[in-house]
Amino acid sequence: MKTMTYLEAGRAGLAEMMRQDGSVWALGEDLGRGGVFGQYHGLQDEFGSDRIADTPISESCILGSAVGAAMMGTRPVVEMRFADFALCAVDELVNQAAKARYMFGGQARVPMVVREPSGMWRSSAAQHSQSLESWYTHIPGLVVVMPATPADNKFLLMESIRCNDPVVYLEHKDLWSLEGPVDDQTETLPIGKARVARPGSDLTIVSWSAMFHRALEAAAILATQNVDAEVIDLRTLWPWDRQCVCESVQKTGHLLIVHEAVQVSGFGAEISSVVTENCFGDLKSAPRRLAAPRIPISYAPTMEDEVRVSASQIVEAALTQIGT
Amino acid sequence: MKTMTYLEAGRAGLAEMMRQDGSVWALGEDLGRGGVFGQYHGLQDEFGSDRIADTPISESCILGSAVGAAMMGTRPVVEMRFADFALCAVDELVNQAAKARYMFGGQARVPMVVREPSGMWRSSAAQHSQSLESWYTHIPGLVVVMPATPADNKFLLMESIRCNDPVVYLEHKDLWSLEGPVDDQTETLPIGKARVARPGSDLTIVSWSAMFHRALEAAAILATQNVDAEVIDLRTLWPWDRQCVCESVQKTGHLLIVHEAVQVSGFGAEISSVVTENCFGDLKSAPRRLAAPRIPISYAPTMEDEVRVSASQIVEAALTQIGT
Amino acid sequence: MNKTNFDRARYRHFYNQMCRIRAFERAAIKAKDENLVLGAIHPSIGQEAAAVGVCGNLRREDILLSTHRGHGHTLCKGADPQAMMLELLGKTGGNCGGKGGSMHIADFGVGMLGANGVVGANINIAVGAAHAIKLKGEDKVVTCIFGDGAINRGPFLEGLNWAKIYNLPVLFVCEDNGYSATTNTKDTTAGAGPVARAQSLGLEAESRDGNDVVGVDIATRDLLSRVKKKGPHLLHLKTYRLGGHTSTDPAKYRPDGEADGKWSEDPIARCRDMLKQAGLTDEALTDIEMAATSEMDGIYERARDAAFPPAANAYTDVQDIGDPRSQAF
Amino acid sequence: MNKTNFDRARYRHFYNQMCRIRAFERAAIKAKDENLVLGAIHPSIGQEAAAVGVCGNLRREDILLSTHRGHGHTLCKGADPQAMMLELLGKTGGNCGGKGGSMHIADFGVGMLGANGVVGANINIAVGAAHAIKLKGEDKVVTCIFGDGAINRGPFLEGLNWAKIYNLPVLFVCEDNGYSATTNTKDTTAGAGPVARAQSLGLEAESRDGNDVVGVDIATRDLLSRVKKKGPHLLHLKTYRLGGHTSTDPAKYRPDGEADGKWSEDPIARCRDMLKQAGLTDEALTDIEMAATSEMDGIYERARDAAFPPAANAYTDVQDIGDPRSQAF
Ligand SMILES: Cc1ncc(C[n+]2csc(CCOP(=O)(O)OP(=O)(O)O)c2C)c(N)n1
Ligand SMILES: Cc1ncc(C[n+]2csc(CCOP(=O)(O)OP(=O)(O)O)c2C)c(N)n1
Ligand SMILES: [Mg+2]
Ligand SMILES: [Mg+2]
Repeated sequence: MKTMTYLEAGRAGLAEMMRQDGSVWALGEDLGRGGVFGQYHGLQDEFGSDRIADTPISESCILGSAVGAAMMGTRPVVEMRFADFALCAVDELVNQAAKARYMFGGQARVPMVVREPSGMWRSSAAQHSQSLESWYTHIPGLVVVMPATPADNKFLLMESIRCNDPVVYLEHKDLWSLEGPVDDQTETLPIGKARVARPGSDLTIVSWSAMFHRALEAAAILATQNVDAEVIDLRTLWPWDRQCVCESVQKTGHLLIVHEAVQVSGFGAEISSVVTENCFGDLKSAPRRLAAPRIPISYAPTMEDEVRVSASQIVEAALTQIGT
Repeated sequence: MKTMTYLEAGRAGLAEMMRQDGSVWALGEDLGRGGVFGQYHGLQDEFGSDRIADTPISESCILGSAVGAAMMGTRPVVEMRFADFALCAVDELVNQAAKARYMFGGQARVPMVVREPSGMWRSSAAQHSQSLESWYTHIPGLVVVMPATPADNKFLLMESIRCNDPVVYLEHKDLWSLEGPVDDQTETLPIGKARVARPGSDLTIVSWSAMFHRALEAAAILATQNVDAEVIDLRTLWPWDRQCVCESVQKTGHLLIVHEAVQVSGFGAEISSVVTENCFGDLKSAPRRLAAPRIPISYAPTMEDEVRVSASQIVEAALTQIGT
Repeated sequence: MNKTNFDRARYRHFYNQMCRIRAFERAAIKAKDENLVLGAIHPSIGQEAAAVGVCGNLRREDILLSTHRGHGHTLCKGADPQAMMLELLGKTGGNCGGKGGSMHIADFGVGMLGANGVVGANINIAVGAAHAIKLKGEDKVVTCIFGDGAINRGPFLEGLNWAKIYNLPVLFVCEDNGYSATTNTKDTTAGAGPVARAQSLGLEAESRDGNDVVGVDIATRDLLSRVKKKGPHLLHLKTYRLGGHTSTDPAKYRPDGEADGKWSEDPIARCRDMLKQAGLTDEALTDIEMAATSEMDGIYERARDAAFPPAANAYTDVQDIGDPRSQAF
Repeated sequence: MNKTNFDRARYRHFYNQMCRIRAFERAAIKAKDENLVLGAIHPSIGQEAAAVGVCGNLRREDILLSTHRGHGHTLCKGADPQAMMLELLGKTGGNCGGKGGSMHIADFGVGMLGANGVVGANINIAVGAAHAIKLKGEDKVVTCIFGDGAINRGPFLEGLNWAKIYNLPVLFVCEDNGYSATTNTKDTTAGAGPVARAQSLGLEAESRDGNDVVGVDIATRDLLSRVKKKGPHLLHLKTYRLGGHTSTDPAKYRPDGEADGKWSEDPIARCRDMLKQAGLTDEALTDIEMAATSEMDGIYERARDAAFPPAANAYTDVQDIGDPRSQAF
């Protein structure tokens, strides 16, 4: 067991997969100098510039070429730098990567991982802060993974690289420096399993990525007020662990979903709908969502904070919901 | 009152706006020859090639240049040919058009309409059939309109062109030849108002675009089985008329949402969640969604039909839901 | 034509391939007219010399990517026309199991990685395929065919620049039929065209008469050997689309008589003339043509009788993790 | 330099503008170091001659689009540095009301339609602005500045092709500082560069020493008049980014001594030398520099004291229809 940051853990996971499997390589802008956040620091020294490839500022070709390279039996790990820039390569991801296997009747496989650092990061404004995970859950063919802890960022990244499907892998920029234990000998971590991070009986809080930590904080505060919240880290949005969520709601009767993305058509809506569809009789209250208003993200902190869900908002929403 | 097809009505709406307002112009591939479906037929004769502009196959520039042209006080109507090809211009729509006004603190206005013929059309396969409306509802700054009838296609298009925001305007390819009455002297049709197309008391069916017509058919069948369904055509997805939907659910207690897009993270999830949040006490059953499975769209009709919601599936779902 | 160097057997074979492509597409058009092809098809009638002259130089292990107008390329790369016709009809046994249709025709078994429904999208994918070949140190080349309209999309710049930076084994082929759907491509294309654009990105590039199968053949052979030694090149083939954009497009936007005039440059007729000059008889050539027609007619007949895939197949080959067979909603 | 033609007053003004840009950015870097600028800033120290030589030729009604490295361009187009500094600090009174910050600096009132956080995205927007100008028959030109890294993105091809087809009044300026973030741009750029690429798209294009403010000025003036008569042109300005990609980037990836050596080509020092040769005194030039510094220091002081915008402003200027003030969730 080691202590690592979320960033180091992601780097370690990639390095380990590159050592295990010669067909794994990474491509993106500035990777030779460590990538924009240092996630690739030192890897070009170990693996050379063919396998840690510096690319032009050509997002469309970075992603599109990865599709071709994956079809030909390599396992590209694509670095998009900011999730926002992945919007320059949506045809490549959605019309090509996600559909190739199907469209060609199973002839193609597109084993690739698209890393998209996502979410708010102090004062980065509207073009460097977005959380668009729900988009990807809507697209058949894509797997969607959003690690919240260092250990998950290592093992889910490794599992995503092993996966034969295109995986949209969304790391949160505000988590890079988060430290946590990472087990060296861990069994593999399956994609699609949620984690009950804090068991509880009064209310279920489902979250993922950076917001999961706010949910945990909120649960600790709620505990001081005699509210015993169960906190679930969803980890993977497609496929998502509905069994885990539904079992929890069957126990608690109350569901609060917390995410950073815009609430309207965010993934919280899907969870809320599925839980209502499957656990209607168990629900003591309507599932609630706590997420961003439908506004772009501002630069100034006062306005930016309007789209940040805080632990105290979660506490308040939880108390309201259970009617305390 | 005239009878017109959905296609003709759209063309008439555009032509009328172009006559009223010299700053309105349209741009896209092949527009001079009428556009790929004939939606622009004859317009270059009337308005000239400056205002009905033929463009290269440059989706990124078609949409991106419209952003600049809109900022400079014209009102571009952008033709994307197929909603699927709009994926070549997502940065332009989402990072630029939708955010410019906000990011620049209100200095910019981006009055543009992005026409994206959407949805399934017999055997067009995975890259020419998608319905991605829920994506756009998730993006602050965008208005999302999906007309289901000829009259709506005329008047909602006119209203969208008048609108000072970027509007994603999704016409359904399977509706082009649908005929219907179009009133010449109609008052304007506000964006954001749903239509109760068939009042009923037993169950609320909410739908839009092509699926709305399946819902109406289903309601007619249900009527023969003594089930009185209320059918709502949502017309606009952002902003959407929650008051209309909630009032209906308060009356009927049952909500069935029908859409063509993939169910997972489709707009049905948002409606279901909002209705549950707001009308929990009125619900006699969990809101249900009837939509596409999370699979790409096939070419062969047997498989393609798996993603088509039929009137009889709606009937069956409705009967199950109200427990008949 | 230098008669002593003229490889009669090779061009007899190329003639045969051109006839087979045309016969395949005529059968496909018939199938469309008879409502047995349900989606759109984009015939390449008039452009067969480009397909055959280029793809006739590819080995099975070489890689090919094509466009929405890809029947000829696919056939010539070695795909089974029966499987292709079944795919066009959306039937069981089609190359893509009925999931793709004409616009997504592909045969990975012969290195044909697909037609594409998005103009220009194959350029980036081709570049990536070549990138993988280079990483793996394989002895293969990638050929990426696209239309004249595709050179106005971003991937043309991004992909060619990429191929040159990494020095990848790709031959880019711009099959220039003068039209982008209903638009005359020159009206939407600035500058001197694909060769100049490729050269500005550091690629060597040349233009050829795309209706001269011998010229296309020789240029391709030469360029492929240069690709192996020196990385990416571009070949610009000037040709003409004798029919409409799709099989149902009457192409009224063309100047009166334009297409009629262009029939005189029909690459099949030109090749036939050449072969006659080289000593083949009219009978022999007509036999080739008729054999092609009857092959493809038979293929169409058999495809008619085939069954549609079962609806349940709609759920296969989506993805392993999150497979819709366990969780489709 | 031809002394008889040397317009001393003009270049004194240009010198002043360069000093003001540098002083503004030095103040901004200080603000960043003091944690008062919360987001990233991309200084243009070393590139001021490009900003001043180009933007000094634009009239107020002309249109300018810039990049993430846009302080100099914006200031020189006539934006109020106080409003700019307030924007960098995210304060009330900023050009964008604190919503944009450095990367989205804009002043529509002086025709500056914005920096952009997406590399290359301003090219298409600029082309559209010029398209609108042409449709409206206005006498304006659009200048679109982008970096050397942007020429590897699709919009470069799509936008320049578009501008040429429609013959739009745009001057494209590639401000080539040799780097794309931490990457040496030549390692990711094939071919001869922006001029060759523009020429292949039918544009006339030329390269200039971007650190020579006089040369930039003359070339820009000439090109702008050609743009008005003949449509789009491209100007390639070779310069050097004396600092890191952002103000906090130590730029260790550069060869040792590279930046030090480049200080000898500092455009401000070069202009100063020229003005001295033209008869201005050291004192006069130092006065200009010091005035610029004290102007910008004062501006920074005032910006520190300003208030953040109220949180409620987060909900304004999103959209009219579906306004979040009535329906934010
Ligand atoms: C990105 C994109 N835009 C538009 C289309 C619609 N479209 C299909 S084929 C075509 C014309 C393509 O012209 P060209 O590249 O010259 O190929 P050709 O059809 O002549 O073979 C167009 C515009 C598309 N498929 N993809
Ligand atoms: C589409 C896109 N990809 C990547 C980035 C990240 N990024 C910001 S600036 C930059 C370097 C740009 O280099 P260049 O165009 O030469 O401009 P310079 O920074 O040198 O002024 C990069 C890669 C971005 N903003 N947008
Ligand atoms: Mg063509
Ligand atoms: Mg640069």
